Amino acid sequence: MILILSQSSMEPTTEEVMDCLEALGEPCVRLNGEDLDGDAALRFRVEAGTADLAFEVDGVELPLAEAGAVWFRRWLHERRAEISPSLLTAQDNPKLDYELRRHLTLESRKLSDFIFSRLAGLPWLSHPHRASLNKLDTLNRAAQAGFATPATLVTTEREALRRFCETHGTVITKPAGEVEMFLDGERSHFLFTTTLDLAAVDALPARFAPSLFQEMVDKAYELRIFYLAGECHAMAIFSQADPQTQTDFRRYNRERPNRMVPYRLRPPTEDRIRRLMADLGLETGSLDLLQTRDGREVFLEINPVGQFGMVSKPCNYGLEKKVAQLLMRKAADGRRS
Amino acid sequence: MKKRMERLDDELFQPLTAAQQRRITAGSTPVTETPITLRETFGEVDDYIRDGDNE
Amino acid sequence: MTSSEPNTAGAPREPVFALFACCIPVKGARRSVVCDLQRQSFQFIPNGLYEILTEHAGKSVAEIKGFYDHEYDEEIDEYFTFLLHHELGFWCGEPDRFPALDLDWETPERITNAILDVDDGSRHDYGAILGQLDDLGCKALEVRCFHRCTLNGLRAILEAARHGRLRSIDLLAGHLPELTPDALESLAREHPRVSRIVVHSAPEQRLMPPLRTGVTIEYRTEVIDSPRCCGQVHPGYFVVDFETFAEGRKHNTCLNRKLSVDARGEIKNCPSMTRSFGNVREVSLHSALAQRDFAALWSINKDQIAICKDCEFRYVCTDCRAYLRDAADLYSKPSKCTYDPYTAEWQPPADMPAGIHTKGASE
Amino acid sequence: MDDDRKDLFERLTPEARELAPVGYRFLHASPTRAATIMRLVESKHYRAGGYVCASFRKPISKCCRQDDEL
Repeated sequence: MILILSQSSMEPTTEEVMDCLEALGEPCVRLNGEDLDGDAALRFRVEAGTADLAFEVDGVELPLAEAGAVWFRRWLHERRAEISPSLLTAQDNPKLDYELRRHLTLESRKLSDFIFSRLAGLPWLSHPHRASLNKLDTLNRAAQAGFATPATLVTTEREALRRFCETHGTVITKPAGEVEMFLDGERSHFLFTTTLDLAAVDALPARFAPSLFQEMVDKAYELRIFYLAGECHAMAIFSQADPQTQTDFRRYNRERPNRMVPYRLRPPTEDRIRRLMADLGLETGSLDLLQTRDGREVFLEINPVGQFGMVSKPCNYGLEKKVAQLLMRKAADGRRS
Repeated sequence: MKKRMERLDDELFQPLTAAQQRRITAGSTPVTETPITLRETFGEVDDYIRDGDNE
Repeated sequence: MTSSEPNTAGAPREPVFALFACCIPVKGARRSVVCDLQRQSFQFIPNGLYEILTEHAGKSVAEIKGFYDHEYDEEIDEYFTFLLHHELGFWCGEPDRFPALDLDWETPERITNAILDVDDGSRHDYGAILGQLDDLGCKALEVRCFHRCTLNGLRAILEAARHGRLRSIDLLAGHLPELTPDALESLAREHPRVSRIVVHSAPEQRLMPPLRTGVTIEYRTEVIDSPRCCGQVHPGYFVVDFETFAEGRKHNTCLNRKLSVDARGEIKNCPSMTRSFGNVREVSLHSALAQRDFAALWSINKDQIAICKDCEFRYVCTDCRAYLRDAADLYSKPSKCTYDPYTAEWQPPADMPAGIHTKGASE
Repeated sequence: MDDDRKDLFERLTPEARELAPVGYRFLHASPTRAATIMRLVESKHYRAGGYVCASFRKPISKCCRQDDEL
């Protein structure tokens, strides 16, 4: 039996893995973050040295105890309390309102951590506590694993940035953490990768909040690689031809989507990826690399909860089935040990 | 036997007419951006996952 | 840049033209096409260009021109300009990094799509039928009401799909005044599984603009009152996408993993065929599916079908095995297709009065 | 800078501008609502509250004649 931790909405990949498990004859049970929010009746008991966990849906208890392996696919949108409208009837005290929301967020994280700790004895694929990497640390480790990496600078000083530009030419700025999308009513604001030439640098104030800059690498195409238990599944994304997606393929061009095709990595690159993922203690994840015009591969970043639908479908890699098979092997190994 | 090379502006190689092409099927509106890519790209890192720190 | 040793062994070779893996050439008797599976479209090309793209793949333009003794330099330049303009390929310095698309097709569902026919004599237990389709993993259903169907009649069918595994329901229903655009739009909103509604025998032809969710509602004047109307083959039914293209290599693009229940409840490959595998009131869909030759027709692909095997559309066209040009030959071309791949012309549509019923092939 | 992009940054208070990394000056605005709204339903089989619906990739039956003839 495979336990899938997921979200209850907009998860075609979760559902396809469930179909693959069914076709392979392996039962599974899905637990969604929303089950903490009322989708299920919940009962955690810690008494006289025993702790037990129960989720009941339509009067039937979810068979968590039968799980032989856990797949951490997603969980819940933790800050949902923070982005909902005010919690106070009279919206007179925004600071109090925020304190309440922040506490609700931390409360639900504590309960989630309790659930995860109860499952610690099982083999996992992906894990919430290893689901967030530090971009700068990863860049450093990638270089140690033998990857070419773009020169990176975090600074508050315009002068430091100018010197950096003088040596590396046009630079890009991007979040130190994740690409963010700010909902603003009818419009959304995206913190995509953006280029800065010397003129744009001069227009900045002498000091600013710590910001991350990187040399802009002249790319022929991008590589997105889904790594799963030692195997690399690579896809090339041709975002260069289209000015809209040149700096960040996420800025989708709906009329003529970027070309996405299977890519065969060179063996040395695959070895580097395996070394790096082992160093980070990750069994799965998505890596973003760039292929430069003069044929060099440059490492950009890793997303530990790698999305594979985006690579699996255009390249027909059947990754949903591969994930299902890996989970079954883990459950089988778990039973033997 | 080497193939004779025809010119592309020949009537034979012009696209089908719009009426002919109008797809009556599900595929009528090509889905260039499937729910997967939209959701996966942006929903890639939800907060819980991003926080990760378990102080 | 902390660079490691240069990745390309030696200087990168002179770039050669490479098709993107999702752009696949298909040869026809008189002309060929390049199928763009990602952007779901195709371009006609001369068979000469097909030869260049296949037999001379990976060669430089100069080598290709040389092979043809420089008789067609102009045409060859025109070809590559055309291919680049439509972004079907790119100049590639390392062709061995870009493998072809693996066209092995697999899906976990035992049944991917189903047809359920209804007429004024039908007494279907929708809950039972849809429940069994769910167990088989079916995700797409087309319900064809040949009679004039009421809103409540449609609602009863859609109710049975609530909470299930279906992701798409296409409805075909005979016209009644109550089936107004507003009524159908609210029906679609009430049941988001509905992807498409076609009202036949309508007083006037009308195609409504798609809803924000992409759902389309259409009124057609033609009368669709029996399975005999099925089997139409024309570009309106072409599909250019990876799954259908890959499935079409080794499977029948209409019948593969399809299960049908006709208006009388008989379980068939398709309602237009006469062979029944039992009535749904007595036999389960599972046991019908388990019968040895239920899947016999699933593997008849276009390369085995006369004339279709020479047609450039064979991997974008969905087949029909019920209405055949020669009813006695299971591998003959669909009778309702009017295209001649040897002259690349569409004959005027021979008006097939709906009454003529060609014997089901597997009788 | 075209007006779309300086919009959010301009609306930050002076203190907030000090806290915001340089990227906030270059936010890319675009309409929130995706071109097509996703159709979500409940599926008990998958324990999904928002099961994504989409039309099937190919025609299931083919009863309609070609349009330009009608």
